[in-house]
Amino acid sequence: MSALNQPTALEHVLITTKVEKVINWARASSVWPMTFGLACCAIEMMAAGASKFDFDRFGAGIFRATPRQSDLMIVAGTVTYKMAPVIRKLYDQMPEPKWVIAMGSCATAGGPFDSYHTIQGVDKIVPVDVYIPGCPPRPESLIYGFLKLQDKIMTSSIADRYKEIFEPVEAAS
Amino acid sequence: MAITKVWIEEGCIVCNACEAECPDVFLVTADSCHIKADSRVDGKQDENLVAKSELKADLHRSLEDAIVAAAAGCPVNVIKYEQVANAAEAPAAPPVDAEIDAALGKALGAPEPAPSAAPAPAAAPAPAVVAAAQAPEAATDKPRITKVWIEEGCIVCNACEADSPEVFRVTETTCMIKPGVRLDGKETENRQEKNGLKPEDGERLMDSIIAAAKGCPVNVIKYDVFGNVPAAEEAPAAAAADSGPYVYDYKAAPNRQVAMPKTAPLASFHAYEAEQKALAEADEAKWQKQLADFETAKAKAAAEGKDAPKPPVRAVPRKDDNDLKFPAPTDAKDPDLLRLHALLGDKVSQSFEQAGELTCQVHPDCILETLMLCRGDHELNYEMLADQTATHYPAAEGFDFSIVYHLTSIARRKRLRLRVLVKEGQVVDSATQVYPSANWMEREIWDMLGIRFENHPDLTRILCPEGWEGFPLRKEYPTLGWGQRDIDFREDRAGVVMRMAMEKAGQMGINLVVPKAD
Amino acid sequence: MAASFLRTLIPFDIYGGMKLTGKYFGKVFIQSNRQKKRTHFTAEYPEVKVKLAPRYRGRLQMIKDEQGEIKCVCCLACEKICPTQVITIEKGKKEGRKTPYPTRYDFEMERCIFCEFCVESCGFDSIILNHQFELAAYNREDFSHGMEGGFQNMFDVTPVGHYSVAEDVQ
Amino acid sequence: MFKTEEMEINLGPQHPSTHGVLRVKLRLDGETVVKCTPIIGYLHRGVEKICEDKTYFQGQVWTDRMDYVASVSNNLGWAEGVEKLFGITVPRRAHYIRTMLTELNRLSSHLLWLGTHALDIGAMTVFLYAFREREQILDCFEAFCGARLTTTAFRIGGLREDLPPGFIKQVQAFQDRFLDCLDEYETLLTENRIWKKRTVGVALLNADDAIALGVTGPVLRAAGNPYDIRKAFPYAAYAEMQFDVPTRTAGDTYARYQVRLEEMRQSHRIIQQCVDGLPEGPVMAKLPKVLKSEVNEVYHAIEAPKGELGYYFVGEKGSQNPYRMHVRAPSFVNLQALPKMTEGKLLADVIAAIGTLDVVLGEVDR
Repeated sequence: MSALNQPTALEHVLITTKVEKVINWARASSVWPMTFGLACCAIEMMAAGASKFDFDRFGAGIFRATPRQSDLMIVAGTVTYKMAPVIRKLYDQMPEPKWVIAMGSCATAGGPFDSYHTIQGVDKIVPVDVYIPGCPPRPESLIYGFLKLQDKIMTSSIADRYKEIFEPVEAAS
Repeated sequence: MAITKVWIEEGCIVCNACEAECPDVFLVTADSCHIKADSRVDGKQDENLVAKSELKADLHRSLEDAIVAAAAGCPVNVIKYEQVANAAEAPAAPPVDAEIDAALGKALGAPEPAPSAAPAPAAAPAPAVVAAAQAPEAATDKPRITKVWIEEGCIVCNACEADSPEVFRVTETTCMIKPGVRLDGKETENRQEKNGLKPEDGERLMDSIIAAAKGCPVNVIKYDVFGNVPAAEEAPAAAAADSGPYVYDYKAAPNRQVAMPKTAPLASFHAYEAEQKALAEADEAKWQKQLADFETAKAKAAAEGKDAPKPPVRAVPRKDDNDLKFPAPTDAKDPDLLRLHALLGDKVSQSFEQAGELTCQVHPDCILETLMLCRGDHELNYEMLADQTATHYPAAEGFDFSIVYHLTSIARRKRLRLRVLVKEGQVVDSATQVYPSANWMEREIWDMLGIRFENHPDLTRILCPEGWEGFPLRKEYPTLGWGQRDIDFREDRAGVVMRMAMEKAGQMGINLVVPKAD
Repeated sequence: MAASFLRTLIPFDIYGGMKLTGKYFGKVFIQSNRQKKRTHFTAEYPEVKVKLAPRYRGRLQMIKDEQGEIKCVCCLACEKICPTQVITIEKGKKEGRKTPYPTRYDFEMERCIFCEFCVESCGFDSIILNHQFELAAYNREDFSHGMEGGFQNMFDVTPVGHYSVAEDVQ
Repeated sequence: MFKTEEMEINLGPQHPSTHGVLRVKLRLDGETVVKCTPIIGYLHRGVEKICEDKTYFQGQVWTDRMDYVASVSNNLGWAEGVEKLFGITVPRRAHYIRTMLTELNRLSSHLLWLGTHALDIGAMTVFLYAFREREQILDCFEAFCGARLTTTAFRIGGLREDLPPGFIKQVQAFQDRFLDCLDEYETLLTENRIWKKRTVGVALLNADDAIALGVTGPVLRAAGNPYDIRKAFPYAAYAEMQFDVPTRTAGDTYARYQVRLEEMRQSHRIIQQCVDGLPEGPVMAKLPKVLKSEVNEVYHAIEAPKGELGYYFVGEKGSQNPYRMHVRAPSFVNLQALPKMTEGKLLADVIAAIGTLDVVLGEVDR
């Protein structure tokens, strides 16, 4: 711990922070995922939400049935050619800010299904924040990936988001 | 041949492989491997590193094979032995083989590869001439592999068999060159003798042997080549890499090309019977030839005043030391099959039993009639259609697909397989009128293999989306597909983001430069 | 008739369900207070380390022997048997070593299905599947580095990611 | 009197109560379903095509991922099908262990069904209790083969390894408390008035229709036909086991619930017999290093938790790969019965019907 991070006398009575940090904290500790099970990994996602692993401990236990109310899409399973437009549509329906976790080998890279009808990785369809390998990953793996996502949310800044939007425009012009 | 000395060099990884092969000579301790005291002349027990002490004389013959196998099985090749050719003990191999060896050695010019000298049948009077004379086209100038052998140090990794299953056979201990491709027809590592390959096989299997030799992890597969080796495959691959962005032309892309099957593996009692008969005949012919060869050799020996050669022993089929027994098809004896035969007459093309399953092949025109019979007949009474599927046989003659119906009789606890063979474009009567469960199964067959069914309520694609190109389970369809899966929404996303950015900038009063087309 | 009417009137079924819920409620709260021990079923993963079975199939790891030498002799058995073809080996030579030496051993974890066929096929015990399951990463490229790449080390048992949550908390 | 208009709505492919990516197109007249069309293929991954390129040994990996809730049953079907194709004799101990694991898997599959089906209908508590026991079974799988869900448990000719030390103890600990847990589920559901209102008389399917549509498994048995492949065509060690085949005659959702719960008790009985009578001996048959088939075709069916799971193999002479592999997936055939069960009924009953069929979309689409 560096000297800069030591609390000053004022900070014993006051909490000084940035608005951005408060917003990030609020966002990171109430991420609502969407009920979006595609294949085998969905069963482990359910197990993560069930009694033993209890996803609710991280503020992510409320699986929403609709994209309009959710912040996080956990793509749990194989993405096929027929399903791809549906996923894209659901992602577009989610309100900003939104994150995507690619859970399992299939969502990450197509997994064992290197065949004609399988999309080789969900990142061809939606931008992915955290990849979790495993076939399927244990619920603990999913929790670890989710904690990494929380970490990402905490370190992100609002300016980054706008940079992401404007950068392609600046590059084009 | 006899082994006089055996020693272990440095680098033993204490893997127990040698002890498993030859427990009488090797003893693996916790940190090293020893040559046992009771097999050595000096009676010590150590690695036998420097002394290279001799083995006891009585062990020479009995343990020779085991020591060779142990040396070959050593993953790090530290077991060495000294082999002395003993003329007095030479005729270990059967006389016929020895003669063949000698003849071929003469014919092929054993010490150096001189394949041009191969077709010299007149020079060799031995009966083995026949084997060499069977290959008159050996004189062609096409490049081919004349010899292939495996040096010491095989680690039994199966790599060569995967690359070239027609030449190599991996056993539990070592790797063999198959008798089918060798001139002498023996199955050994071909190490000392370096016997030649049959010329037509050497030409045909050239690529696979080269691939196997390249793929060998310990580089013990060696071969002699006659003529020019074709250029390596790296060139077209590099060209493909340079050809720019990926294109969806599945015919041009090398990784999408499909190896079409050459056989139609359709189970059939007639085919099995014919095959067995042919095998038995070939076996008998070989035996007769061996007998004849023996007679001539005996006559020759008698004429020259030598001892008569040993009479040949008929080869006993190798005993299978495993729990695997291929279920052979048998003639139809089941009352159900007999009844179907009686009811349908010559509309049944064949019926047989295999692995406890009944198969009845009927003419495609009368499949509906057969199904109705199976459903309605009080003695057959097959209530349920458990499964219906089809298989593509592009190499078959006279038909392209087989459709199988697996019927189950719940009351009688029986299963029956009906099979029809159809041609490309032929329309089959739908089974949905008899068994409603055929509905989705026939849709799946149409989707996957493209067989049309008449009178089907809704024959549309079921698994693939409408408008899908091709029928995936046909053999000419590549597993990776024809490029449909390579959709990419990221480009589309960039467009969306651009539009959003423009809108947002407009709302914020920022004037962004609109990108120009040029 | 009367019985069914009575059943409608008195909610036996709801009573039974409430009793069951109350049983577990009481078990966790009263027992854990009185006996000062945890009786709840929920795992406390990031704080408490996970107990894995000895046969658990985690990430592929290469083994070195006592001399620090890679045990792999490039027999390509694992590359051949791998159902998803995630292993790529390049053979090479090394000074002072008789057997071939893997100059490259690529393992694309993103596609691996952790079936342990490679370990089963290996005759030299040079690879294992270790007990590591915390494998998430921000970039897909991080999953397929070489043998001793910065992010993914084939020999190390430390996590793939930059940190482990479990270690952070401790 | 009133002029009504029919309305078409879509259920899925992303819907919390369709158990995966099933899409059902419904034509409604008010609340009543006029026409119900299930649309599948959203999880079609080409397993049958992939398996043609892989060896018999490798192919087992894909069977795990078809019915991912009951992967051990799928492994068993694959292994026994290949063994039938080659004529391999499996040691008796391997048969017993296979039977035990398959029955444990049936329990885990039925528990998942119970939890999610109750969740669909509106009973949240059972889900949490059912997953508690399920975790214990998954721990057993992890101890045996190292993975929780996609087990790849068996090998052609037997098992890869014998049971790990302490496995029997672990299974016995589960066995000891499982019957009490079943009673707990029954307390929560069997006499619950809401549960009964939502299930009794809902999604009816009689035995004749079920057989005509090829429906097997608990759905058929709840309609009164005692067809169980474990009894009709015994495989593994089921010929030596003592168990009953539970049946009901009502053919509705409630009867299927009762049949499945009773099946769990029977599975418990079979596991206990396996644990008690586990024979000694090897667990792997002696096989050559490379398996090369002869010309043969084989259909082998086993009783998966969902119904008849059949594997159809065509073997090519001298090839290590199957020439053709086809799976008769129970969910695929059972799902055909959905229009029959729901047409003319209410919209809310469609959810109950999908849940009671216990479809797994990985298996439907393959």
